[in-house]
Amino acid sequence: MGGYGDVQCIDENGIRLDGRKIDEVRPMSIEVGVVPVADGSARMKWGLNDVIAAVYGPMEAHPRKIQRQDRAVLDVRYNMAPFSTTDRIRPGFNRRSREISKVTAEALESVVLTELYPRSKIRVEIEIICAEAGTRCAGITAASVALAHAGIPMTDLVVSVASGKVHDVVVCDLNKEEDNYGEADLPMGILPNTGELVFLQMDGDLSPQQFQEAWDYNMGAAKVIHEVMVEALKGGDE
Amino acid sequence: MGGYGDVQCIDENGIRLDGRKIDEVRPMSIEVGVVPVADGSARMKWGLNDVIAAVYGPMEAHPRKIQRQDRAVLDVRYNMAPFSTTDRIRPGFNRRSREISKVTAEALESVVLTELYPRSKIRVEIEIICAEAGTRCAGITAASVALAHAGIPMTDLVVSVASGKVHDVVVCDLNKEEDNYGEADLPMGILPNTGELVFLQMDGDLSPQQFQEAWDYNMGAAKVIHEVMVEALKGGDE
Amino acid sequence: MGGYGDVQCIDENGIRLDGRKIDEVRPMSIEVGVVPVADGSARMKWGLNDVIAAVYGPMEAHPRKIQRQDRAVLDVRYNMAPFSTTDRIRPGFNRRSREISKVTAEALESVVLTELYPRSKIRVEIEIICAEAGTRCAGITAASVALAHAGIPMTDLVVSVASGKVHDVVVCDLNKEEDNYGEADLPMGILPNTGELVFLQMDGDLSPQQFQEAWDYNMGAAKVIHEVMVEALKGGDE
Amino acid sequence: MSIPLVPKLLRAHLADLAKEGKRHDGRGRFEGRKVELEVDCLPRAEGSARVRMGDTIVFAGVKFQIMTPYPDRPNQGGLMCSAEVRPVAGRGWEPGPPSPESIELGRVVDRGIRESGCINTEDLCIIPGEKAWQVILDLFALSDDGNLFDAFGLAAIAALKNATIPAERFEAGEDRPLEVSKTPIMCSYHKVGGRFVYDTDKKEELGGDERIHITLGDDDHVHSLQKGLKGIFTAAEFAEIMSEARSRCSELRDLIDQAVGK
Amino acid sequence: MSIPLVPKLLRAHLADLAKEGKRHDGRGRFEGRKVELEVDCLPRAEGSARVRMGDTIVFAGVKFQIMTPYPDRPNQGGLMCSAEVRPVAGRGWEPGPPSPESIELGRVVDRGIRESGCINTEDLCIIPGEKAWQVILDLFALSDDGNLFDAFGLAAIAALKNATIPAERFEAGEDRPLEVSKTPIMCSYHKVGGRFVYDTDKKEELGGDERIHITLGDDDHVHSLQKGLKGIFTAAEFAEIMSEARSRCSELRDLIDQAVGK
Amino acid sequence: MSIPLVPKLLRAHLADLAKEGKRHDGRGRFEGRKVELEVDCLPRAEGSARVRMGDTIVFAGVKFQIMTPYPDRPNQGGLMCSAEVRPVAGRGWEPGPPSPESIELGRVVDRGIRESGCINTEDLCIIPGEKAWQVILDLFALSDDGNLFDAFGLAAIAALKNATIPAERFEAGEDRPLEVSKTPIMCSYHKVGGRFVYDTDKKEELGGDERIHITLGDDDHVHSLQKGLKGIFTAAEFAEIMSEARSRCSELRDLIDQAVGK
Repeated sequence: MGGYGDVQCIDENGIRLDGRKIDEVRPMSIEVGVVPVADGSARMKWGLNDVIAAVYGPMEAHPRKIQRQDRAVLDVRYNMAPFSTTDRIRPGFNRRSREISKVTAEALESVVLTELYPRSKIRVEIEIICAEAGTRCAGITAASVALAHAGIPMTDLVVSVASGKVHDVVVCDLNKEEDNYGEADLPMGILPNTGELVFLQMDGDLSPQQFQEAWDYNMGAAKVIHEVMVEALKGGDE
Repeated sequence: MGGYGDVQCIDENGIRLDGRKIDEVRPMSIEVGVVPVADGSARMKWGLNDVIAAVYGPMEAHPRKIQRQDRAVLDVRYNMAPFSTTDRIRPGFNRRSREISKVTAEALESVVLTELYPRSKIRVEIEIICAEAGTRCAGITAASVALAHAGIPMTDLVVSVASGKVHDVVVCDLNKEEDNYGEADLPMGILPNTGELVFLQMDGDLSPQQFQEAWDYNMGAAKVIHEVMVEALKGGDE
Repeated sequence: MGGYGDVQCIDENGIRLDGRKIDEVRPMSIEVGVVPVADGSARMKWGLNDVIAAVYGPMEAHPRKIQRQDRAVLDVRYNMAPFSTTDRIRPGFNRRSREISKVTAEALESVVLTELYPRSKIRVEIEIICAEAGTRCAGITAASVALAHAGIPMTDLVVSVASGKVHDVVVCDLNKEEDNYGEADLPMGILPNTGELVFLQMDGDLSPQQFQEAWDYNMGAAKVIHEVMVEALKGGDE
Repeated sequence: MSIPLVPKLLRAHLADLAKEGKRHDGRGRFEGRKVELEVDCLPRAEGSARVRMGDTIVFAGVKFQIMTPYPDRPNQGGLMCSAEVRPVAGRGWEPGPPSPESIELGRVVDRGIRESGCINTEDLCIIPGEKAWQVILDLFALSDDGNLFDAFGLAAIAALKNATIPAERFEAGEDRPLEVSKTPIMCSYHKVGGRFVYDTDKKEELGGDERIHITLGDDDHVHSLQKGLKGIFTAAEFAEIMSEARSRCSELRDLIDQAVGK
Repeated sequence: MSIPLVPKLLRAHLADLAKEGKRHDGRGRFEGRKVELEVDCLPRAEGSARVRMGDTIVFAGVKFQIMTPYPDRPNQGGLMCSAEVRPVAGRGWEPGPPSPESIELGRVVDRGIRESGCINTEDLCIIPGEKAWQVILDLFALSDDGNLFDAFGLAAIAALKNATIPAERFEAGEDRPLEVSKTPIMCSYHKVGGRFVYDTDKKEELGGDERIHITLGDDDHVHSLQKGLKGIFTAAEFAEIMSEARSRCSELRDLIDQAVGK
Repeated sequence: MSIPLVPKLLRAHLADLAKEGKRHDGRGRFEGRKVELEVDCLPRAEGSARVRMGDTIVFAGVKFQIMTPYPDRPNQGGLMCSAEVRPVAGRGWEPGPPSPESIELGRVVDRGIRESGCINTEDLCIIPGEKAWQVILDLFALSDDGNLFDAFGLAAIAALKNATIPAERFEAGEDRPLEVSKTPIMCSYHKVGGRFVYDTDKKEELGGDERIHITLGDDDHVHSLQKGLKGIFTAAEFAEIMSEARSRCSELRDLIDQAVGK
């Protein structure tokens, strides 16, 4: 096992610090309609993550130079609230947020039927109210529920989850300690109906075998998360 | 009396450090035409305050998104010159300046007949060359003189003045020491012909009775200041 | 001689630290076509200076407010790469770069037949890859070669060079040590066919006689540099 | 885009209702919307509150940092209040640098808290001249259906009263509650259809004129006032809303005490 | 301006070629353009490289600064990687603050280098808790004809392997080579005409869909992945390019070793 | 908005006048407007001046701060010169970040002062390596009717010569005058109607071509030159204005000495 001091993230029975098995996701819940003035919204609690996504639009895209003749553009912002982490975050966009906003937009554009709304814009606002690990995955997942809640036509929902490696063991859905002491993180965005992908990042160190294990955990977890998403949309507030 | 060290701002005869009575304003003078290239301008000296207001317009409002179909917009900037205070001020807008610019614009828009100039813009530039206390009041007062000097139709001038509380005594038109050691500040913008208000701020601590006293001092001072304004506009340089 | 410690920039035979005579320019070479995706480009090595200029256009000028009805505008950017100097330069425009960009644009606009391209824009990008002394002169010189390489009609090339004063001796084409320990710098932009000027700056201290000497060195150097420019354009990659 | 025509019709409609003494949602002139107040709702914040007034929802979070006291006040810590209205809060809030509207919002809420003296900055000193606590209060709007000012004001004081100084995490002694000695409350009045009403929703804001924000402390002391937007008002109008503010602030102060368990 | 119509025609053209298994410049699906790699080409940098792939040309320069180690890592120096795409690089790169495209580019290249662990930051310590080296890697695009990602990745690792710590200039001992223990290599695949191809030029970028960037280290370990742009892909498609990346990374690793003389 | 048509007519008009050797306001080619110079006019500044040249009015204010000397110059203080042209100065000056025009203006005035060596920075040292004075010169344009450069230059040197080091306020000894050993003066020439004229007003600026700014010190030493705007000039043209500048600078130097009482 890795040399990260005394922290032992998995015991001899394959049980993790928070009591989960290696292939188990953290407890989660999703609620829709949490931003009453938005056209669609969702709040996802996932471990200690508390993430809100709100959708406005389709609306006229301006300034005009962002318009596309043949489709809507998705204007996505991912943001961490100043009080969402142990050390306060200074307000204002940063490079990490901009990159996550970009890949999130591209993931969602892959499923939204944007060609139905030429020249228009759909705003997707993702706010991290409380952060544990995997906020970008929670954001994409919540945003796809919020888009559905807003009645925006999509080919499928997007389920996002990250597995990774801790002390040379591959585990599903990293929590905060596992993220801090871990050696790799593989977030993916999966279409639950086909198993296709619209989002993929990874950093750290994974052997080819470990990579395949993490991939498979994500695919399995996607099924579980998808059920929670569907349930939230059924029991919606509308 | 407040516990602010040894500074005694008012003596036993009710006379203040600068020799004024409790309800007396600082010496002041106003001159118009001080910015020859502007459409209207005024310089107000008030205690050590030295404040210049210049008006440009009405002119085409651009970018177009700031245009209003049915009226002119007032584009007001309040700024303190770097050498206007004991400690140099770094150039560039700051949050305080922006707030003062906003409330000043709103005060002046309440009297300017903006509906006479649809789609246009009137620029009002307020520059604090030397600051004592009450620069925002001097700025609003000078700006309304400059607007009149530029021939912009208004329902009334705006007279602005701040009374406040020092060592638990309410006094009229705070000077610098009184502002530094004082416990409250109540700036108001008054229409001299009707006694109505277009500007009001306050911070500090005032009991209901003290609040009424400060209010009344401001109303009284407005009459005195109004005369200086009218005199300046009569004797103008045009 | 000046009191700059022990550095002796010129020996008793009038030979400089790098072996040059007082009126001699540093070794230089120019190559065109170094930015394959640009419409014209040139790389100038001059002493240790390594400077690249690329030209894009004429193209539509936007935003529209920069358009001129009767001519093209030159959009010039001078920039030093972070690794171009001994101490790393933080990326981002600064006041020095902006001023050099402005005077460079004005020098080049004096020779480009901008009236042939109304409402359009010609982009000139000057990148300092490695800096010694005289980067602004190398930039202007390289840019005029790049404009010619792009086929933009001009009344003449612009040759730029700086002479100056070191330990009270006027010398041609300052190198880095001479610039650091020197007392004056006179960069000029010269039209080789007429000896007229389109660019002039100077800072430091020059007596009237010294000023004339430095001026004359620049005029002489311009002839030498001009030959290198013409040669590069003859042997171009097109 | 930015020249809404609807407001003209909306203004006329609201003025007609005003003539009959009515508001568009049936409330009385000085009747507020239902208020929900929840504290300790943000696990990573040292103090937190969530306020809902109608469809307006805001959060406040308190964090602490170690600061070096200013040389002229070696025994004092600091209080910083920051309000951001991000585009999540509504269709009209744009991304980009803070607008004049959001700067005013933050500064008015900040003055209400600061000027009441509810936080004794000398209480925040750890080692004179060397270390002190900086209290950072972040206000966050989730859903703006009008009157963010009052919602922020309420969430702010509730979050402060809910806050614990995380001394153990910073190896500066034992955790202890932040002392908050007063309860400043803001009440905002907006002129709609020619008369001031309390707690306007978004429609009334769009169709109204000037607004006045009043922050009162214990014993009806005034701590902060602000007139915003274009409009003229009389001394009599002001006296009326000041009187209304006194009773309403008192009610909301009770609500705070209840929520923070005091 | 920003709604190019050409891409539609271009997309169609590239799709037609793809049906016949062709690319517009005659290359095979997984065939790269000719690569030129030169090191030690920037006299003021402590390490440098120039990479040319077709008409794409980039520079990488390494500079060193003295930093104070972070309190929680007193024995470690730092690595900073900054990528700027200035307007010199092409008609489509505008001046102004970094675009999302250039931020992504810089961060993806940075992660590939950083996560491979090729720089041991403990090796950069000068005096524990007081002084350490900060390695600053600046990437500079001179001519962008597509696939800046891979060109930057290649120039980055080559410049690091070429770098000398300028200890004498900072009066911190003798100059010595920077130790770089691994050779991470990035290979990028872009979906054009419905299938992924390797090392796209600008035309293929304009007429393509999503792209996937894979950084592999020694022994085929994966260090960084990134999917960019709109598009859907299958597990099978990913498996195919991952397999291609393994062999191509290996070839390029040899090229690096050759160029830096190891 | 930004494509003024008037200048074309204006240019033609000024060119016609130039043919007859005239200027639009009746002045001779090298005749300046009336100059008013007042010092000690800004109570909060440690040195100040106000210059009026025709309808161009500017202020200069000097402030002092304590700085830590740079490690390589432990015995030296600093001089900072900042020029801002805010929208108050005229219809054409827009709010926002500094324009290239105002950056050039500030830097050219700064170089004239700095390069003359009129301030001996070693004279500003308080405690070697620890404390020194930083002189901050702020230039402020109130009304721009042309030739801000010369007005700023004149106000700058007058304000410096008027300045007192506020040592008592900073508990660093007794107040004393700032030593200013030289009197650099700037004269600007603008090509209007085909020939250079001195001290242009706004109309001539709008209808002119290139301008040349010359700063001369004692004994006609050249300290700073700057050619601005599009235009070509000959060596003979330059020689003529340089010769004019020598006599004009001398006159203005006398004016300064008179105003500061030396």
